Amino acid sequence: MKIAEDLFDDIAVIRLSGKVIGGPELVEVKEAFQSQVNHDRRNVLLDLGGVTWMDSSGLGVIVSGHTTISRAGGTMKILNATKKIHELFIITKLITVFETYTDEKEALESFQA
Amino acid sequence: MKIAEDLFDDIAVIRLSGKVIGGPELVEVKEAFQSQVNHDRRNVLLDLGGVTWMDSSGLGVIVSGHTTISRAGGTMKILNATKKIHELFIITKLITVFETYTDEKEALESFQA
Amino acid sequence: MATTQLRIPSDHRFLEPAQVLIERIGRIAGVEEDELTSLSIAVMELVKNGMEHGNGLDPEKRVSIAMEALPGRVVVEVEDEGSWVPAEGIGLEPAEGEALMADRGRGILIARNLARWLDFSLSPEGRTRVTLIWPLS
Amino acid sequence: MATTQLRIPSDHRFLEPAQVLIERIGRIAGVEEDELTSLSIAVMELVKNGMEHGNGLDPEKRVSIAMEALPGRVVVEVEDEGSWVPAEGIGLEPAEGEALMADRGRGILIARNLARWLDFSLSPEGRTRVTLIWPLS
Ligand SMILES: Nc1ncnc2c1ncn2[C@@H]1O[C@H](COP(=O)(O)OP(=O)(O)O)[C@@H](O)[C@H]1O
Ligand SMILES: Nc1ncnc2c1ncn2[C@@H]1O[C@H](COP(=O)(O)OP(=O)(O)O)[C@@H](O)[C@H]1O
Repeated sequence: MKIAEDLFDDIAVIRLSGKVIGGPELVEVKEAFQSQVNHDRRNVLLDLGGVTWMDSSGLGVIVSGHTTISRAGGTMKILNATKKIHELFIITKLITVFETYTDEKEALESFQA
Repeated sequence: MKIAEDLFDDIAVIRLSGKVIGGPELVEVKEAFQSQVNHDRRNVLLDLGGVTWMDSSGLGVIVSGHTTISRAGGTMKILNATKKIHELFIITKLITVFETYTDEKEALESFQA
Repeated sequence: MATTQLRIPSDHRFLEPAQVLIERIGRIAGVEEDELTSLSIAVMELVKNGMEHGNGLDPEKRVSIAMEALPGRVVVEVEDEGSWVPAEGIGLEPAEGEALMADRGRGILIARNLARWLDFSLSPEGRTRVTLIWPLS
Repeated sequence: MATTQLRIPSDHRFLEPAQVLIERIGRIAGVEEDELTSLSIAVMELVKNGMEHGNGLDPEKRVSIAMEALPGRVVVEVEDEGSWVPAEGIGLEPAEGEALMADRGRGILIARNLARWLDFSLSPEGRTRVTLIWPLS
Protein backbone atom coordinates (compact mmCIF):
# COMPACT_ATOMS: atom_id res chain seq x y z
CA MET A 1 0.00 0.00 0.00
CA LYS A 2 1.09 3.56 -0.76
CA ILE A 3 -0.30 6.92 0.32
CA ALA A 4 0.26 10.08 -1.68
CA GLU A 5 -1.17 13.55 -1.10
CA ASP A 6 -2.01 16.42 -3.44
CA LEU A 7 -3.32 19.84 -2.50
CA PHE A 8 -5.62 21.78 -4.88
CA ASP A 9 -6.33 25.14 -3.24
CA ASP A 10 -8.14 24.12 -0.08
CA ILE A 11 -8.89 20.54 -1.15
CA ALA A 12 -6.63 17.72 0.00
CA VAL A 13 -6.54 14.70 -2.27
CA ILE A 14 -5.35 11.54 -0.55
CA ARG A 15 -4.44 8.83 -3.03
CA LEU A 16 -4.27 5.26 -1.81
CA SER A 17 -2.80 2.57 -4.03
CA GLY A 18 -1.88 -1.10 -3.90
CA LYS A 19 -3.34 -3.52 -1.40
CA VAL A 20 -5.04 -2.13 1.70
CA ILE A 21 -4.92 -5.34 3.65
CA GLY A 22 -4.72 -4.64 7.37
CA GLY A 23 -2.34 -4.19 10.23
CA PRO A 24 0.02 -1.22 10.71
CA GLU A 25 -0.67 0.26 7.27
CA LEU A 26 -4.23 1.05 8.33
CA VAL A 27 -2.82 3.25 11.09
CA GLU A 28 -0.95 5.19 8.40
CA VAL A 29 -4.20 5.83 6.54
CA LYS A 30 -5.87 6.95 9.76
CA GLU A 31 -3.01 9.34 10.39
CA ALA A 32 -3.30 10.76 6.89
CA PHE A 33 -6.91 11.71 7.64
CA GLN A 34 -6.07 13.09 11.09
CA SER A 35 -3.28 15.15 9.57
CA GLN A 36 -5.81 16.99 7.34
CA VAL A 37 -7.78 18.00 10.40
CA ASN A 38 -4.58 19.07 12.17
CA HIS A 39 -3.76 21.30 9.18
CA ASP A 40 -7.26 22.72 9.19
CA ARG A 41 -8.10 21.23 5.80
CA ARG A 42 -11.81 20.50 5.63
CA ASN A 43 -12.24 19.27 2.08
CA VAL A 44 -10.82 15.82 1.60
CA LEU A 45 -11.06 13.73 -1.56
CA LEU A 46 -10.02 10.12 -1.11
CA ASP A 47 -8.78 8.65 -4.40
CA LEU A 48 -9.12 4.84 -4.40
CA GLY A 49 -8.33 4.48 -8.11
CA GLY A 50 -5.05 2.66 -7.49
CA VAL A 51 -6.33 0.32 -4.81
CA THR A 52 -6.10 -3.23 -6.11
CA TRP A 53 -7.40 -5.00 -2.99
CA MET A 54 -9.38 -3.88 0.05
CA ASP A 55 -11.71 -5.47 2.57
CA SER A 56 -13.76 -4.42 5.59
CA SER A 57 -10.69 -3.18 7.47
CA GLY A 58 -10.12 -0.64 4.73
CA LEU A 59 -13.77 0.39 4.86
CA GLY A 60 -13.46 0.75 8.64
CA VAL A 61 -10.58 3.15 8.40
CA ILE A 62 -12.35 5.18 5.72
CA VAL A 63 -15.48 5.42 7.88
CA SER A 64 -13.41 6.50 10.85
CA GLY A 65 -11.66 9.12 8.70
CA HIS A 66 -15.02 10.37 7.53
CA THR A 67 -16.12 10.76 11.14
CA THR A 68 -12.92 12.56 12.14
CA ILE A 69 -13.25 15.02 9.27
CA SER A 70 -17.01 15.56 9.73
CA ARG A 71 -16.53 16.31 13.42
CA ALA A 72 -14.03 18.99 12.44
CA GLY A 73 -16.69 20.51 10.18
CA GLY A 74 -15.26 19.06 6.96
CA THR A 75 -16.35 16.67 4.21
CA MET A 76 -14.75 13.55 2.78
CA LYS A 77 -15.71 12.33 -0.68
CA ILE A 78 -14.60 9.26 -2.63
CA LEU A 79 -13.02 9.20 -6.07
CA ASN A 80 -12.57 6.27 -8.45
CA ALA A 81 -13.61 3.32 -6.35
CA THR A 82 -13.08 0.30 -8.61
CA LYS A 83 -16.00 -2.02 -9.33
CA LYS A 84 -14.95 -4.45 -6.57
CA ILE A 85 -14.60 -1.69 -3.97
CA HIS A 86 -17.83 -0.03 -5.04
CA GLU A 87 -19.49 -3.39 -4.39
CA LEU A 88 -18.22 -3.32 -0.79
CA PHE A 89 -19.75 0.14 -0.31
CA ILE A 90 -23.06 -1.22 -1.59
CA ILE A 91 -23.07 -4.42 0.49
CA THR A 92 -22.40 -2.44 3.65
CA LYS A 93 -24.80 0.40 2.73
CA LEU A 94 -21.93 2.86 3.16
CA ILE A 95 -22.83 4.04 -0.31
CA THR A 96 -25.65 5.98 1.41
CA VAL A 97 -23.07 7.95 3.44
CA PHE A 98 -20.39 8.81 0.89
CA GLU A 99 -20.53 10.98 -2.19
CA THR A 100 -18.61 9.07 -4.85
CA TYR A 101 -17.12 10.38 -8.10
CA THR A 102 -15.45 8.86 -11.12
CA ASP A 103 -14.14 12.14 -12.52
CA GLU A 104 -11.52 14.04 -10.58
CA LYS A 105 -12.38 17.48 -11.98
CA GLU A 106 -16.03 17.02 -11.18
CA ALA A 107 -15.17 15.79 -7.70
CA LEU A 108 -12.93 18.81 -7.02
CA GLU A 109 -15.58 21.23 -8.29
CA SER A 110 -18.23 19.65 -6.08
CA PHE A 111 -16.47 21.05 -3.01
CA GLN A 112 -16.90 24.59 -4.39
CA ALA A 113 -20.66 24.27 -4.81
CA MET B 1 6.68 -18.80 -18.85
CA LYS B 2 6.77 -17.57 -22.44
CA ILE B 3 8.70 -18.78 -25.47
CA ALA B 4 9.48 -16.50 -28.41
CA GLU B 5 11.56 -17.25 -31.49
CA ASP B 6 13.66 -15.06 -33.76
CA LEU B 7 15.56 -16.11 -36.85
CA PHE B 8 18.78 -14.33 -37.90
CA ASP B 9 19.94 -15.88 -41.15
CA ASP B 10 20.60 -19.48 -40.12
CA ILE B 11 20.63 -18.83 -36.36
CA ALA B 12 17.50 -19.51 -34.35
CA VAL B 13 17.17 -17.47 -31.16
CA ILE B 14 14.82 -19.00 -28.62
CA ARG B 15 13.87 -16.52 -25.92
CA LEU B 16 12.48 -17.86 -22.67
CA SER B 17 10.95 -15.49 -20.16
CA GLY B 18 9.10 -15.58 -16.85
CA LYS B 19 9.22 -18.54 -14.48
CA VAL B 20 10.44 -21.88 -15.80
CA ILE B 21 9.02 -23.91 -12.97
CA GLY B 22 8.12 -27.39 -14.15
CA GLY B 23 5.31 -29.51 -15.51
CA PRO B 24 3.79 -29.19 -19.00
CA GLU B 25 5.64 -25.96 -19.83
CA LEU B 26 8.91 -27.87 -19.88
CA VAL B 27 7.51 -30.03 -22.66
CA GLU B 28 6.93 -26.84 -24.64
CA VAL B 29 10.57 -25.87 -24.26
CA LYS B 30 11.64 -29.33 -25.33
CA GLU B 31 9.45 -29.06 -28.41
CA ALA B 32 10.92 -25.66 -29.27
CA PHE B 33 14.37 -27.30 -29.43
CA GLN B 34 13.11 -30.32 -31.35
CA SER B 35 11.42 -28.02 -33.81
CA GLN B 36 14.79 -26.42 -34.71
CA VAL B 37 16.16 -29.83 -35.60
CA ASN B 38 13.03 -30.63 -37.59
CA HIS B 39 13.55 -27.41 -39.58
CA ASP B 40 17.20 -28.25 -40.11
CA ARG B 41 18.40 -25.31 -38.08
CA ARG B 42 21.72 -26.14 -36.48
CA ASN B 43 22.65 -22.92 -34.75
CA VAL B 44 20.54 -22.24 -31.71
CA LEU B 45 20.99 -19.39 -29.27
CA LEU B 46 18.96 -19.75 -26.08
CA ASP B 47 18.21 -16.35 -24.55
CA LEU B 48 17.54 -16.67 -20.80
CA GLY B 49 17.59 -12.92 -20.16
CA GLY B 50 13.90 -12.76 -19.30
CA VAL B 51 13.83 -15.82 -17.05
CA THR B 52 13.00 -14.71 -13.51
CA TRP B 53 13.02 -18.15 -11.89
CA MET B 54 14.42 -21.54 -12.88
CA ASP B 55 15.57 -24.67 -11.10
CA SER B 56 17.04 -28.06 -11.99
CA SER B 57 14.05 -28.98 -14.17
CA GLY B 58 14.85 -26.04 -16.40
CA LEU B 59 18.49 -27.08 -16.55
CA GLY B 60 17.39 -30.60 -17.44
CA VAL B 61 15.38 -29.48 -20.41
CA ILE B 62 18.22 -27.24 -21.60
CA VAL B 63 20.68 -30.15 -21.36
CA SER B 64 18.32 -32.40 -23.27
CA GLY B 65 17.87 -29.71 -25.93
CA HIS B 66 21.64 -29.40 -26.20
CA THR B 67 21.90 -33.15 -26.73
CA THR B 68 19.13 -33.15 -29.36
CA ILE B 69 20.78 -30.33 -31.29
CA SER B 70 24.31 -31.73 -30.99
CA ARG B 71 23.18 -35.13 -32.26
CA ALA B 72 21.77 -33.36 -35.33
CA GLY B 73 25.19 -31.77 -35.87
CA GLY B 74 24.26 -28.39 -34.43
CA THR B 75 25.31 -26.18 -31.53
CA MET B 76 23.36 -24.55 -28.73
CA LYS B 77 24.74 -21.56 -26.90
CA ILE B 78 23.38 -19.57 -23.98
CA LEU B 79 22.72 -15.84 -23.87
CA ASN B 80 22.12 -13.58 -20.86
CA ALA B 81 21.80 -16.05 -18.04
CA THR B 82 21.07 -13.93 -14.96
CA LYS B 83 23.37 -14.13 -11.95
CA LYS B 84 21.09 -16.67 -10.21
CA ILE B 85 20.86 -18.91 -13.26
CA HIS B 86 24.56 -18.64 -13.95
CA GLU B 87 25.08 -19.89 -10.40
CA LEU B 88 23.05 -23.02 -11.23
CA PHE B 89 25.27 -23.69 -14.26
CA ILE B 90 28.32 -23.40 -12.00
CA ILE B 91 26.98 -25.59 -9.17
CA THR B 92 26.12 -28.33 -11.63
CA LYS B 93 29.33 -27.92 -13.68
CA LEU B 94 27.18 -27.45 -16.79
CA ILE B 95 29.17 -24.28 -17.29
CA THR B 96 31.88 -26.57 -18.71
CA VAL B 97 29.51 -27.72 -21.45
CA PHE B 98 27.84 -24.52 -22.62
CA GLU B 99 29.28 -21.46 -24.28
CA THR B 100 27.62 -18.50 -22.58
CA TYR B 101 27.34 -14.89 -23.78
CA THR B 102 26.13 -11.63 -22.34
CA ASP B 103 26.08 -9.75 -25.64
CA GLU B 104 23.65 -10.83 -28.34
CA LYS B 105 25.69 -9.49 -31.26
CA GLU B 106 28.79 -11.25 -30.06
CA ALA B 107 26.83 -14.44 -29.52
CA LEU B 108 25.37 -14.34 -33.03
CA GLU B 109 28.78 -13.68 -34.58
CA SER B 110 30.31 -16.59 -32.69
CA PHE B 111 28.29 -19.01 -34.83
CA GLN B 112 29.94 -17.60 -37.97
CA ALA B 113 33.47 -18.15 -36.69
CA MET C 1 -7.49 -33.63 -5.91
CA ALA C 2 -6.46 -33.42 -2.25
CA THR C 3 -7.20 -30.35 -0.13
CA THR C 4 -4.70 -27.49 -0.12
CA GLN C 5 -3.99 -26.21 3.35
CA LEU C 6 -2.19 -23.16 4.67
CA ARG C 7 -1.53 -22.50 8.36
CA ILE C 8 -0.20 -19.09 9.35
CA PRO C 9 0.70 -17.38 12.64
CA SER C 10 -1.71 -14.72 13.88
CA ASP C 11 0.33 -11.78 12.66
CA HIS C 12 -0.88 -9.25 10.11
CA ARG C 13 2.24 -9.67 7.99
CA PHE C 14 0.97 -13.08 6.88
CA LEU C 15 -2.28 -11.70 5.48
CA GLU C 16 -0.86 -10.62 2.15
CA PRO C 17 0.94 -13.92 1.42
CA ALA C 18 -2.29 -15.75 2.31
CA GLN C 19 -4.36 -13.50 0.03
CA VAL C 20 -1.98 -14.16 -2.87
CA LEU C 21 -2.11 -17.92 -2.27
CA ILE C 22 -5.91 -18.00 -2.04
CA GLU C 23 -6.27 -16.34 -5.44
CA ARG C 24 -3.76 -18.70 -7.04
CA ILE C 25 -5.39 -21.80 -5.56
CA GLY C 26 -8.81 -20.42 -6.51
CA ARG C 27 -7.59 -20.05 -10.10
CA ILE C 28 -6.40 -23.67 -10.17
CA ALA C 29 -9.74 -24.77 -8.70
CA GLY C 30 -11.55 -23.11 -11.59
CA VAL C 31 -12.78 -19.82 -10.13
CA GLU C 32 -13.25 -17.22 -12.90
CA GLU C 33 -10.47 -14.66 -13.25
CA ASP C 34 -12.72 -11.71 -12.40
CA GLU C 35 -14.04 -13.42 -9.27
CA LEU C 36 -10.67 -14.15 -7.69
CA THR C 37 -10.52 -10.82 -5.84
CA SER C 38 -13.98 -11.33 -4.37
CA LEU C 39 -13.04 -14.86 -3.31
CA SER C 40 -9.92 -13.65 -1.57
CA ILE C 41 -11.76 -10.78 0.11
CA ALA C 42 -14.39 -13.16 1.48
CA VAL C 43 -11.84 -15.67 2.74
CA MET C 44 -9.51 -13.02 4.17
CA GLU C 45 -12.38 -11.54 6.20
CA LEU C 46 -12.60 -14.90 7.94
CA VAL C 47 -8.84 -15.29 8.29
CA LYS C 48 -8.52 -11.85 9.84
CA ASN C 49 -11.36 -12.65 12.26
CA GLY C 50 -9.58 -15.86 13.23
CA MET C 51 -6.32 -14.00 13.86
CA GLU C 52 -7.86 -11.09 15.73
CA HIS C 53 -10.93 -12.42 17.54
CA GLY C 54 -10.22 -16.15 17.71
CA ASN C 55 -6.49 -16.01 18.44
CA GLY C 56 -6.19 -12.51 19.93
CA LEU C 57 -3.26 -11.81 17.57
CA ASP C 58 -1.10 -14.26 19.52
CA PRO C 59 1.62 -15.19 16.98
CA GLU C 60 1.97 -18.60 18.61
CA LYS C 61 -1.62 -19.38 17.59
CA ARG C 62 -2.38 -20.20 13.99
CA VAL C 63 -5.19 -19.81 11.53
CA SER C 64 -5.73 -22.65 9.08
CA ILE C 65 -7.18 -22.20 5.60
CA ALA C 66 -8.21 -25.36 3.73
CA MET C 67 -9.38 -25.17 0.12
CA GLU C 68 -10.89 -28.02 -1.82
CA ALA C 69 -12.29 -28.07 -5.34
CA LEU C 70 -15.43 -30.19 -5.60
CA PRO C 71 -17.79 -30.56 -8.56
CA GLY C 72 -19.30 -27.14 -9.18
CA ARG C 73 -17.85 -25.47 -6.11
CA VAL C 74 -14.82 -24.63 -4.04
CA VAL C 75 -15.12 -25.29 -0.31
CA VAL C 76 -12.99 -23.19 2.01
CA GLU C 77 -12.66 -23.90 5.73
CA VAL C 78 -11.06 -21.35 8.03
CA GLU C 79 -10.19 -22.48 11.54
CA ASP C 80 -8.67 -20.67 14.49
CA GLU C 81 -7.74 -21.75 18.02
CA GLY C 82 -10.80 -20.28 19.75
CA SER C 83 -14.21 -21.86 20.20
CA TRP C 84 -16.75 -19.29 19.21
CA VAL C 85 -20.46 -19.75 18.75
CA PRO C 86 -21.84 -16.74 16.89
CA ALA C 87 -25.26 -15.21 17.44
CA GLU C 88 -28.02 -16.41 15.10
CA GLY C 89 -28.15 -14.47 11.85
CA ILE C 90 -24.79 -12.74 12.24
CA GLY C 91 -23.79 -10.69 9.19
CA LEU C 92 -27.11 -11.20 7.41
CA GLU C 93 -28.14 -7.53 7.37
CA PRO C 94 -26.06 -4.37 7.05
CA ALA C 95 -26.05 -2.02 10.02
CA GLU C 96 -28.53 0.87 10.07
CA GLY C 97 -28.58 4.37 11.60
CA GLU C 98 -25.84 5.11 14.12
CA ALA C 99 -24.33 1.65 13.77
CA LEU C 100 -23.77 2.25 10.05
CA MET C 101 -20.81 4.43 11.00
CA ALA C 102 -19.12 1.94 13.34
CA ASP C 103 -15.41 1.30 12.75
CA ARG C 104 -15.90 -2.43 12.41
CA GLY C 105 -18.48 -5.19 12.18
CA ARG C 106 -18.68 -5.58 8.39
CA GLY C 107 -16.48 -8.62 7.81
CA ILE C 108 -18.99 -11.42 8.01
CA LEU C 109 -21.58 -9.34 6.16
CA ILE C 110 -19.13 -8.94 3.28
CA ALA C 111 -18.05 -12.60 3.29
CA ARG C 112 -21.69 -13.71 3.29
CA ASN C 113 -22.57 -11.43 0.42
CA LEU C 114 -19.63 -12.35 -1.77
CA ALA C 115 -19.82 -16.12 -1.26
CA ARG C 116 -22.88 -18.21 -1.91
CA TRP C 117 -22.88 -19.85 1.49
CA LEU C 118 -21.28 -19.33 4.90
CA ASP C 119 -21.60 -21.58 7.91
CA PHE C 120 -20.22 -21.54 11.45
CA SER C 121 -19.43 -24.68 13.37
CA LEU C 122 -16.94 -26.18 15.79
CA SER C 123 -14.35 -28.62 14.51
CA PRO C 124 -14.17 -32.11 16.06
CA GLU C 125 -11.53 -30.60 18.40
CA GLY C 126 -13.98 -27.88 19.42
CA ARG C 127 -12.38 -25.07 17.46
CA THR C 128 -14.06 -22.27 15.57
CA ARG C 129 -14.57 -23.33 11.97
CA VAL C 130 -16.12 -21.15 9.30
CA THR C 131 -17.04 -22.88 6.05
CA LEU C 132 -17.47 -20.89 2.87
CA ILE C 133 -18.76 -22.27 -0.40
CA TRP C 134 -17.86 -20.61 -3.68
CA PRO C 135 -19.89 -21.74 -6.69
CA LEU C 136 -18.06 -22.44 -9.95
CA SER C 137 -19.85 -21.31 -13.07
CA MET D 1 6.25 -17.03 16.07
CA ALA D 2 4.49 -20.29 15.16
CA THR D 3 5.50 -22.35 12.12
CA THR D 4 3.92 -21.54 8.78
CA GLN D 5 2.77 -24.63 6.94
CA LEU D 6 1.58 -25.25 3.41
CA ARG D 7 0.25 -28.58 2.16
CA ILE D 8 -0.34 -28.98 -1.56
CA PRO D 9 -1.52 -31.80 -3.82
CA SER D 10 1.14 -33.48 -5.96
CA ASP D 11 0.28 -31.60 -9.12
CA HIS D 12 2.69 -29.33 -10.97
CA ARG D 13 0.16 -26.49 -11.04
CA PHE D 14 0.71 -25.95 -7.32
CA LEU D 15 4.45 -25.37 -7.71
CA GLU D 16 4.20 -21.73 -8.68
CA PRO D 17 1.84 -20.73 -5.83
CA ALA D 18 4.16 -22.55 -3.40
CA GLN D 19 7.22 -20.77 -4.79
CA VAL D 20 5.53 -17.40 -4.37
CA LEU D 21 4.52 -18.23 -0.80
CA ILE D 22 7.99 -19.45 0.16
CA GLU D 23 9.57 -16.18 -0.94
CA ARG D 24 7.00 -14.11 0.93
CA ILE D 25 7.36 -16.14 4.14
CA GLY D 26 11.14 -16.05 3.73
CA ARG D 27 10.97 -12.25 3.53
CA ILE D 28 8.91 -12.08 6.74
CA ALA D 29 11.40 -14.44 8.41
CA GLY D 30 14.21 -12.02 7.59
CA VAL D 31 15.88 -13.56 4.54
CA GLU D 32 17.65 -10.87 2.49
CA GLU D 33 15.80 -9.65 -0.57
CA ASP D 34 18.48 -10.89 -3.00
CA GLU D 35 18.52 -14.35 -1.42
CA LEU D 36 14.81 -15.03 -1.73
CA THR D 37 15.10 -16.57 -5.18
CA SER D 38 17.85 -18.93 -4.06
CA LEU D 39 15.80 -19.92 -1.01
CA SER D 40 12.77 -20.69 -3.13
CA ILE D 41 14.85 -22.61 -5.69
CA ALA D 42 16.36 -24.78 -2.93
CA VAL D 43 13.00 -25.47 -1.27
CA MET D 44 11.18 -26.08 -4.55
CA GLU D 45 13.78 -28.71 -5.55
CA LEU D 46 12.68 -30.64 -2.46
CA VAL D 47 8.99 -29.99 -3.02
CA LYS D 48 9.20 -31.20 -6.60
CA ASN D 49 11.06 -34.32 -5.46
CA GLY D 50 8.33 -34.97 -2.90
CA MET D 51 5.63 -34.63 -5.55
CA GLU D 52 7.39 -36.66 -8.21
CA HIS D 53 9.48 -39.30 -6.43
CA GLY D 54 7.78 -39.49 -3.02
CA ASN D 55 4.17 -39.19 -4.13
CA GLY D 56 4.44 -40.35 -7.76
CA LEU D 57 2.46 -37.28 -8.83
CA ASP D 58 -0.67 -38.73 -7.23
CA PRO D 59 -2.85 -35.62 -6.69
CA GLU D 60 -4.46 -37.29 -3.67
CA LYS D 61 -1.06 -37.30 -1.95
CA ARG D 62 0.30 -34.08 -0.55
CA VAL D 63 3.61 -32.43 0.05
CA SER D 64 3.95 -30.38 3.21
CA ILE D 65 6.27 -27.39 3.56
CA ALA D 66 6.85 -26.05 7.09
CA MET D 67 8.86 -22.86 7.61
CA GLU D 68 9.98 -21.55 10.95
CA ALA D 69 12.11 -18.51 11.78
CA LEU D 70 14.55 -19.23 14.60
CA PRO D 71 17.37 -17.02 15.88
CA GLY D 72 19.83 -16.61 13.03
CA ARG D 73 18.19 -19.09 10.69
CA VAL D 74 15.08 -20.25 8.91
CA VAL D 75 14.30 -23.95 9.15
CA VAL D 76 12.29 -25.51 6.34
CA GLU D 77 10.91 -29.05 6.49
CA VAL D 78 9.54 -30.69 3.37
CA GLU D 79 7.58 -33.91 3.83
CA ASP D 80 5.92 -36.23 1.35
CA GLU D 81 3.94 -39.45 1.75
CA GLY D 82 6.76 -41.84 0.84
CA SER D 83 9.43 -43.26 3.11
CA TRP D 84 12.73 -42.83 1.37
CA VAL D 85 16.18 -43.40 2.75
CA PRO D 86 18.71 -41.78 0.41
CA ALA D 87 22.15 -43.12 -0.33
CA GLU D 88 24.99 -41.67 1.76
CA GLY D 89 26.38 -38.44 0.33
CA ILE D 90 23.61 -37.84 -2.18
CA GLY D 91 23.97 -34.53 -4.00
CA LEU D 92 27.34 -33.71 -2.53
CA GLU D 93 29.25 -33.74 -5.81
CA PRO D 94 28.23 -32.68 -9.32
CA ALA D 95 28.10 -35.41 -11.94
CA GLU D 96 31.16 -35.96 -14.14
CA GLY D 97 31.75 -37.23 -17.66
CA GLU D 98 28.80 -38.92 -19.36
CA ALA D 99 26.55 -38.36 -16.34
CA LEU D 100 27.08 -34.61 -16.59
CA MET D 101 24.66 -34.61 -19.54
CA ALA D 102 21.88 -36.56 -17.82
CA ASP D 103 18.38 -35.07 -18.00
CA ARG D 104 17.94 -35.09 -14.24
CA GLY D 105 19.68 -35.68 -10.94
CA ARG D 106 20.69 -32.12 -10.07
CA GLY D 107 17.96 -31.14 -7.57
CA ILE D 108 19.56 -32.17 -4.31
CA LEU D 109 22.97 -30.95 -5.47
CA ILE D 110 21.47 -27.52 -6.08
CA ALA D 111 19.49 -27.45 -2.82
CA ARG D 112 22.61 -28.48 -0.89
CA ASN D 113 24.73 -25.80 -2.51
CA LEU D 114 22.25 -22.99 -2.07
CA ALA D 115 21.33 -23.75 1.56
CA ARG D 116 23.79 -24.05 4.38
CA TRP D 117 22.55 -27.41 5.54
CA LEU D 118 20.37 -30.25 4.24
CA ASP D 119 19.35 -33.35 6.11
CA PHE D 120 17.24 -36.41 5.31
CA SER D 121 15.21 -38.24 7.92
CA LEU D 122 11.93 -40.00 8.46
CA SER D 123 9.16 -38.22 10.36
CA PRO D 124 7.71 -39.86 13.49
CA GLU D 125 5.07 -41.34 11.13
CA GLY D 126 7.83 -42.80 8.96
CA ARG D 127 7.55 -40.33 6.11
CA THR D 128 10.31 -38.78 4.05
CA ARG D 129 11.35 -35.51 5.61
CA VAL D 130 14.01 -33.23 4.22
CA THR D 131 15.20 -30.45 6.51
CA LEU D 132 16.88 -27.38 5.08
CA ILE D 133 18.51 -24.65 7.13
CA TRP D 134 18.90 -21.16 5.72
CA PRO D 135 21.21 -18.87 7.65
CA LEU D 136 20.10 -15.29 8.30
CA SER D 137 22.82 -12.68 8.01
N1 LIG E 1 -13.27 -16.31 14.54
C1 LIG E 1 -13.93 -15.60 15.50
N2 LIG E 1 -13.76 -15.87 16.80
C2 LIG E 1 -14.40 -15.15 17.73
N3 LIG E 1 -15.25 -14.12 17.46
C3 LIG E 1 -15.46 -13.80 16.18
C4 LIG E 1 -14.82 -14.51 15.13
N4 LIG E 1 -15.22 -13.98 13.96
C5 LIG E 1 -16.06 -12.98 14.28
N5 LIG E 1 -16.21 -12.86 15.60
C6 LIG E 1 -17.09 -11.89 16.32
O1 LIG E 1 -18.05 -11.40 15.42
C7 LIG E 1 -17.97 -9.98 15.31
C8 LIG E 1 -18.29 -9.55 13.90
O2 LIG E 1 -17.27 -9.96 13.00
P1 LIG E 1 -17.09 -9.18 11.62
O3 LIG E 1 -18.42 -9.05 10.98
O4 LIG E 1 -16.06 -9.86 10.83
O5 LIG E 1 -16.62 -7.71 12.02
P2 LIG E 1 -15.28 -7.24 12.75
O6 LIG E 1 -14.31 -8.35 12.74
O7 LIG E 1 -14.86 -6.06 11.95
O8 LIG E 1 -15.72 -6.85 14.13
C9 LIG E 1 -16.55 -9.65 15.74
O9 LIG E 1 -16.44 -8.34 16.24
C10 LIG E 1 -16.31 -10.69 16.82
O10 LIG E 1 -16.88 -10.29 18.03
N1 LIG F 1 11.32 -37.24 -1.77
C1 LIG F 1 11.90 -38.27 -2.41
N2 LIG F 1 11.37 -39.51 -2.34
C2 LIG F 1 11.94 -40.55 -3.00
N3 LIG F 1 13.06 -40.45 -3.74
C3 LIG F 1 13.64 -39.24 -3.86
C4 LIG F 1 13.11 -38.11 -3.20
N4 LIG F 1 13.91 -37.06 -3.48
C5 LIG F 1 14.89 -37.52 -4.28
N5 LIG F 1 14.74 -38.84 -4.52
C6 LIG F 1 15.64 -39.70 -5.33
O1 LIG F 1 16.88 -39.05 -5.46
C7 LIG F 1 17.18 -38.83 -6.83
C8 LIG F 1 17.95 -37.54 -7.01
O2 LIG F 1 17.12 -36.43 -6.76
P1 LIG F 1 17.48 -35.03 -7.38
O3 LIG F 1 18.90 -34.74 -7.10
O4 LIG F 1 16.51 -34.02 -6.86
O5 LIG F 1 17.32 -35.17 -8.94
P2 LIG F 1 16.03 -35.51 -9.82
O6 LIG F 1 14.82 -35.30 -8.98
O7 LIG F 1 16.12 -34.56 -10.96
O8 LIG F 1 16.19 -36.93 -10.25
C9 LIG F 1 15.86 -38.87 -7.54
O9 LIG F 1 15.97 -39.22 -8.89
C10 LIG F 1 15.10 -39.90 -6.72
O10 LIG F 1 15.45 -41.21 -7.12
